Amino acid sequence: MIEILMNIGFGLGVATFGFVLQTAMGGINRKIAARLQKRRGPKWYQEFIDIFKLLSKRATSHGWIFDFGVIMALGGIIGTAMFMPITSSIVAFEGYDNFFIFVYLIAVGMLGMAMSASGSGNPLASIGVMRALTTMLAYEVPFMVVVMTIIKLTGTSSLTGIAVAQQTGDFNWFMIALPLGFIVAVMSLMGMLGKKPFETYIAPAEIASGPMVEYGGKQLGMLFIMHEITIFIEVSLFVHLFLGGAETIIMFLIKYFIVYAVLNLVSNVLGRFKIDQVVTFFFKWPLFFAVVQAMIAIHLGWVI
Amino acid sequence: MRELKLFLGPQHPGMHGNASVHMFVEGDIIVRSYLLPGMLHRGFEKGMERHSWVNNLALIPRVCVVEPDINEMAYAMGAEKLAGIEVPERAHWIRMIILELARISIHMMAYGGLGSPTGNYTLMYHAHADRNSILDIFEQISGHRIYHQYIVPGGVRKDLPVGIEKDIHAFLDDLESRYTEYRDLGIENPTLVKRIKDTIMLPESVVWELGVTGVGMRSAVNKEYDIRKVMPYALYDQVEFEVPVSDYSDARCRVDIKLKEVVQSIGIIRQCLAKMPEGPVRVPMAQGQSMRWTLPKGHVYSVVESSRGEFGYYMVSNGGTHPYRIGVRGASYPQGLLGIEKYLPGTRIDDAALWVDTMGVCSPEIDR
Amino acid sequence: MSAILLIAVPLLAAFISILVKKVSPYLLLLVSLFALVYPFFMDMSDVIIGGFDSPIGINLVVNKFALTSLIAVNGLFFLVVAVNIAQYKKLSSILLVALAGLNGLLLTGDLFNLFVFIEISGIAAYLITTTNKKPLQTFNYLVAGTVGSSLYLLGLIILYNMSGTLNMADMATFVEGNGMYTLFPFLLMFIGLGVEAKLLPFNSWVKGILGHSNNLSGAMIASVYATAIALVFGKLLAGVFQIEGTLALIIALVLGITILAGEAMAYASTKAREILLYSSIAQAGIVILLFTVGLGAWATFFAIANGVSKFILFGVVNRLTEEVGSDEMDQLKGSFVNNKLIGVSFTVAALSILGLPLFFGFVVKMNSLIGFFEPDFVSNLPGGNFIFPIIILVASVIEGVYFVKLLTKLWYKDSDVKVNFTPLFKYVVVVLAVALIVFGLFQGEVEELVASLINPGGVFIWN
Amino acid sequence: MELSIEIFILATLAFGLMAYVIGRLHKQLGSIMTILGSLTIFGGIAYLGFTGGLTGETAYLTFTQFEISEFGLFFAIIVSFVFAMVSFFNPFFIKQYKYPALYSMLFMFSLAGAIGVFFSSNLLYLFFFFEFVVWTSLFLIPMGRSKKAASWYYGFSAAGSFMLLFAILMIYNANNGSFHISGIGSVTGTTQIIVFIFMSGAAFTKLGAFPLHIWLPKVLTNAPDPVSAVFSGGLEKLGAFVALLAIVNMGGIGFIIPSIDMYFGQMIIATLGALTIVFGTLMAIRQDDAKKLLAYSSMSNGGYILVGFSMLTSQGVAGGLYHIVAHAIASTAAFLAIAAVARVAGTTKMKELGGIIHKMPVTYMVYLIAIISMAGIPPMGGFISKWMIFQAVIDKGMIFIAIATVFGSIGSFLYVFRPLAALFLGQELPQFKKTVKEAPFFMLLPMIILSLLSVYTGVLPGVIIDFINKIFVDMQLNYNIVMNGFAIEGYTSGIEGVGPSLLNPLLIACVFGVGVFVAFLIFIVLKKSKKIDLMDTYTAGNFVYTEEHLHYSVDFYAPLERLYEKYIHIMKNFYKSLANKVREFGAFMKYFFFTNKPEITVFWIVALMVFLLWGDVL
Repeated sequence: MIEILMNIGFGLGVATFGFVLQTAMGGINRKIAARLQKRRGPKWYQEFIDIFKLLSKRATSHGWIFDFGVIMALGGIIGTAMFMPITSSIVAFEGYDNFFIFVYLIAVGMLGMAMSASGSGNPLASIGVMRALTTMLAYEVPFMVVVMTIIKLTGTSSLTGIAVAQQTGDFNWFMIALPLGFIVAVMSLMGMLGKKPFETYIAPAEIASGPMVEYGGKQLGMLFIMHEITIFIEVSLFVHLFLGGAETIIMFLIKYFIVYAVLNLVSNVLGRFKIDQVVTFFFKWPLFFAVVQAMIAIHLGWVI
Repeated sequence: MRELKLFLGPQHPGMHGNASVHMFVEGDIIVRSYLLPGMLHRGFEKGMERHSWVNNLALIPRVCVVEPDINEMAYAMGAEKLAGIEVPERAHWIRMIILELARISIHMMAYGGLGSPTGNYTLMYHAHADRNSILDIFEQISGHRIYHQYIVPGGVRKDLPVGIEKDIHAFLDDLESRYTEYRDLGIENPTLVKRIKDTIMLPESVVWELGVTGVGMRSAVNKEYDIRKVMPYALYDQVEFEVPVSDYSDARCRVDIKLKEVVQSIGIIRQCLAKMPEGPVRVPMAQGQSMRWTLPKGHVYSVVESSRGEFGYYMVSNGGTHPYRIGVRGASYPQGLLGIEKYLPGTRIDDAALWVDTMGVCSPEIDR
Repeated sequence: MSAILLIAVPLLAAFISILVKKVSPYLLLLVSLFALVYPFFMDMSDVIIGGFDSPIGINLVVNKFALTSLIAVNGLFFLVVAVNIAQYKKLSSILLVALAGLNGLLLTGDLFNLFVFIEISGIAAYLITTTNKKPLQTFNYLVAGTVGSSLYLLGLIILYNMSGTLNMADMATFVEGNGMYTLFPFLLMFIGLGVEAKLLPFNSWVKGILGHSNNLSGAMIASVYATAIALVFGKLLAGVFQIEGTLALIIALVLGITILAGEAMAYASTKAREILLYSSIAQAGIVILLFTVGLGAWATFFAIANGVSKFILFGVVNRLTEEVGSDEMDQLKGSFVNNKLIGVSFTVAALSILGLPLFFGFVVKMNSLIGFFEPDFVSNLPGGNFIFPIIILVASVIEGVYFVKLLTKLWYKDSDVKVNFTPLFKYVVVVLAVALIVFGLFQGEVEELVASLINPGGVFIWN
Repeated sequence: MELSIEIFILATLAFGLMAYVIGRLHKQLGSIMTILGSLTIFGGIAYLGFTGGLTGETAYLTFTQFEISEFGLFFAIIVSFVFAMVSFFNPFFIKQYKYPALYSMLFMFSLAGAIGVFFSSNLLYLFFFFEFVVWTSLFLIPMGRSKKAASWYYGFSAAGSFMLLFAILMIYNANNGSFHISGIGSVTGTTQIIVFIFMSGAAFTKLGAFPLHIWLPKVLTNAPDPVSAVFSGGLEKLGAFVALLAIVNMGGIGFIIPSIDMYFGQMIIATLGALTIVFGTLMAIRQDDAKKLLAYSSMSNGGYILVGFSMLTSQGVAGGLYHIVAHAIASTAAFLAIAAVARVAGTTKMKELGGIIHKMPVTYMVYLIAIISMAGIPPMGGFISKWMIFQAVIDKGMIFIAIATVFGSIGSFLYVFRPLAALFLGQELPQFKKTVKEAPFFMLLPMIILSLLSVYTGVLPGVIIDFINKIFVDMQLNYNIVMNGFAIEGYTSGIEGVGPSLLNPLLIACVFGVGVFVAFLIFIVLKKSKKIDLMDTYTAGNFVYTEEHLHYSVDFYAPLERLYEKYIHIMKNFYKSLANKVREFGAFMKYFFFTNKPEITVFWIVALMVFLLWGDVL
């Protein structure tokens, strides 16, 4: 019993760590992006300030589903983050960090947010949710094919298991071992993070920030927290799956930073697709590459 | 089938300017839409009647916020014609420099504005940075950044400051050197091309139907119709420039023409700087107190080429200190008011902001 | 008591009824009741007529098959008569002749005698169809029927020339040895009977007759006559004919096309009566098919089940048509809303034809199909054991679709169609529907009954 | 206590008759009989089944034989449970029907038929009950919205059942005249392939799988609302039953494809299952009618069952079986929730609905839980089954099947969310502000039970996994799912390569609970928010008085739909043109043979003779 409570406490620690890490990373990357755009940019801790300001403000609510959805969203994401390994040894629930948990439990958070947004009664929010779900349909399929290839190769769907398989030398880092798959995964990760050109569901100029349009105050603050943790989960997944995980926290931070910063830089010089272009894009080359990669790796056994 | 109503503006990030487009949507296709002006209605035309000819100088730039100098030019030209004032040659050259700088500024802003609806904010910030450099130059010349009130009847307010040519040349060289970079970031960017190519069409028939002028017309009908060519004002007949045209007017083509006009303007400014003689820049408008300046009875229509097309002032004087009537032909009036009602339906909500943007709708012109 | 009475009494009654017009309807009822009851008391024996022994003289064969057929056909006949006689009193004599003819068909053991009875019952049928008031159609029927019986006769003459016998049993033994030479006469006889049995290329009369039928003629032709002819055909196919070679191919083609085309035509129809008539063409095809391949026992019951169902279906539809004035499906919409009892019976009959469980049709259809798949079953038609079951199943699917369409239209539309059915008719229909259910439920008993038609060798009994 | 299964069947029939008789006197009382009846049957079968008190002896229905098998019990419990839950809705809907008493009777009859199917050991009588279900359920359908659906249903069902019959007869033929169910496994050679094809065909029809799915959306849309729930949750599972018999029981059919080590037959079934998933998903996404949407989702979930079965591994088959449970519960709940809405709002078209949540919060929660399960999100039952199916597909390394399963899984987020947003959430439309109110208690009761079960199956899968293991033993399959405490560990059959992968649903649920608790704490300690109404919304400075103009429900996924709307009618058009071909053929034959011209008859007579002579002489 005590052990379980310890684990849960540990898990909450991971979630908090993820929040702090990503919020700081977000701030730093705002700075980097600003330099790219000939601006000075805000302080690196600006995101913390924003969130705490929002949390402290008095907000408005559109009814119980509006609040309930926010709680469900944040709760789902915190729950997901608690399973996330940081390094191969720092993991709250050892052996239970099944990849599918991340894919599906994260969906609870998404669903909660979608529900809350639709519950606000603003049509733009519903359109945003529609776009978010459609984008999800687009990027998940190629990504899952690549990850399934990895699971088939390593024989485990545990994240630490996959990371350890790369560290012990059974496989190269999968970004090298499965080059095509890696490219696909990068694109999918951009979709997951809502980076341009797949930022369609935010699209301020079209649907006024989509799902977020009605929020303010603590609800928005909580959604910010949720958003930061979501990004933490997704980038960490990527690190563990393709970059060989991490032996130490320092390595994890470095890899995390590199992945996030590179994506951020790439994203900043691209425009935004329309929603159907997102779908056709992902179902054209990335899916094709993913399938080719899977065929090569599984049926022919050619893994570098 | 039930319709959904969406609002584009006035607080919407996709709408620049204080107007609102109401869109009735089925799925994501706009089935009905109309412009709701009035958010900015300050009665410019009526206001001009209540101010003296000179006081109006402070009011007219506000008719188009982003591109104020054309208002000043049109007003000045009209007043000069009514009063029969001959403007010194140097003033003409300076006016052309100002107008072309303003043209670069607004085109850069429009080009950067492409970044906003398509999400490429780097493009937007870069373009705004360049516009900012132009505003710096304006500040040096006139002391103001946006509303300069620099072109006045009778010439320009004062001569160029010393050494400004160097700054202008430096800026133009810098801009020219980054021209390909701009293209790569914007209209050559594959992600943006997907958004703007072969979409938001402006067919020739619509041009004639609505009376679209300027970039919209030149992009669609393959005619070099440019006021600077066909009815040269200032000394545009003494400089050489090419008018970019096309007969396939999608969003990308129109933006492309704007970008080409930036190059064109750079050329014009260089020629102006080279050909500009020394001399006076202003003749006095009238003897005595300027507030009591009266214009002879009569009416005149003065027209200039703005970034969006033919921009004109129709001025009627009854011989008093105040104008009797001033009418403004806003260049984006046809596509802004009629086009939104008639041709925005059928496009998708994704494209609505881009439509308004690339058609060159400037809401204060409509809402004057 | 002799089986001859079944033929003689109706003929005698017919003669009397001409003389005493007033009592003729009662006489008819009485005689047909007698014909229904009498077979229960008959011995199973050959009856020799005219004092000559069987290969030479004419004989009547009374066996289980004949008894079953007699009970079924006479039962249906009695019901048809009982329900309709009030309306068609004038036809009493003709109906009596028809009864005699039908009984003769089922009983006779002589091929030429069979022709005589075909003609007798045929003439009676032509006269019955005159009540449709469509003379041209009746004339067509007459022509077709006559051509058919002439062809039968022609075939018979050839056979007689070859074998020198007209007795069925005798003929069967002859045919066994000389299969090859009998193909041509058999084809002629097959065609001749095919006209009456509604097989496809020869049945153009059916539409004219059944498509305009009334209460009497519809039930009579589609139910009583169809059953009787099918059974007689079955008797010949199972007992006399030997089908092989090209003849088998022709017959297989004819039957396959009859079944499929019948269903397709019914599917393409929008009139209730047309649907039923085309469906009965397909059903006739199936029955003949079962007889041909040697599943005679179940074919007998198939024919009976079909006869019972068709009695209900035609009876109800004709009555509805009479009342509504049209037999278009859309006009009949919602007819059962106010006639639930009739509706239920109609539904039962239809479901039975479709072969859905709980109903008699299921038992016969299922067992017929199982017959094809018995491990030691060998089909004597080309196409092996599997083609025909598939044809039957495909046909059943098409059949199901249009019947369900018909049923949903009749049941589930709001309408104020109110049709009066006579209490007697209602009663008869309900009893028959209940019978269909009862036979469907007590499958074991039915199977025993059928088993009794099959002798130990597994061959369908003919004599 | 021991009872024969025939007692249950007879009792169900008796309840049906009683419901009819009472229903003639009083509509609602008759339908209450269906509640009593189906609850009794469910209770009896479940209780006796678990305690081993069921026997297959026949004293009355002597023509057939019953055997109590674990898988039969499994299906019977699920289906009778679905019937029992749905029956609670009957009294509230009975007034809408044209023949209320008949409805109650047929409702019970189809349950009887279904139970008969699951326990028959005589294949012929399995078919008997199978057909019995077809026609009893057939007449329930036209009491709903459209009469046409019934003939589509019958056409496909009949085709399916006759395929089953043909397979059964082939088995009979191959097994020397034995109809026993064990004969399925003992056919060999070409017969085996034919039997496999036809039985799979039957399973596909009943399950509504591609390409025999056309009837499913039509029926589920147009049938009366409770009947749709019965079809989706219960009767459709007859197809799964046949699929289990055919696909799993018969094992691999055809040659082995070497590179993926699978039989050709497996491959075909898996591919068709995958197509079913994709097709169902794509179609569900574009539906405007909530019931039709759920209908296509049923189809897509049927595809998961097929894919799971076709893998022929422990996890695959167990996943398929688990999915049957999870989907039966979730789909019934979802259909019931929609039915509850339809009852008060009078429509299931999403473009006419909106903001129902404000008046029907409980129904909303039921629907929410149901769709979470259907989308395969923890902590609901659907997650467990989808996880197992995923694992099985990955273990086999089948890329294209994997794509389909992922696509269906993510796609299900899309389509289940659509009713959520358009029907329950969004602006509260003025026409519903007065009329709509929460469903009465007895309608909520089954929905709540189903929701709790959805959660239960998602958190504590042990009971069902044990049951599935028992089925494996019973069917003599070499499969096994190992439970490690509350976690599912994998399998120990030893043939399959990939090692164990742990999943602990209880832990996931707990962690999720902790997460929500933390979020709730954050929410509650912060300043209370001000309640504003829905119209107080971001409208860009415009005053709006028309709520209905601010509700996004029409063409929800328009951009996505546009990408494939050209291709959606392919199968439907195929069947329509098939029907037209039959009709044309019939019309042609009619025109050709029935023209009142005797000479045609003569012509054919001559033609046949010539044919005969030509065949023999030449």
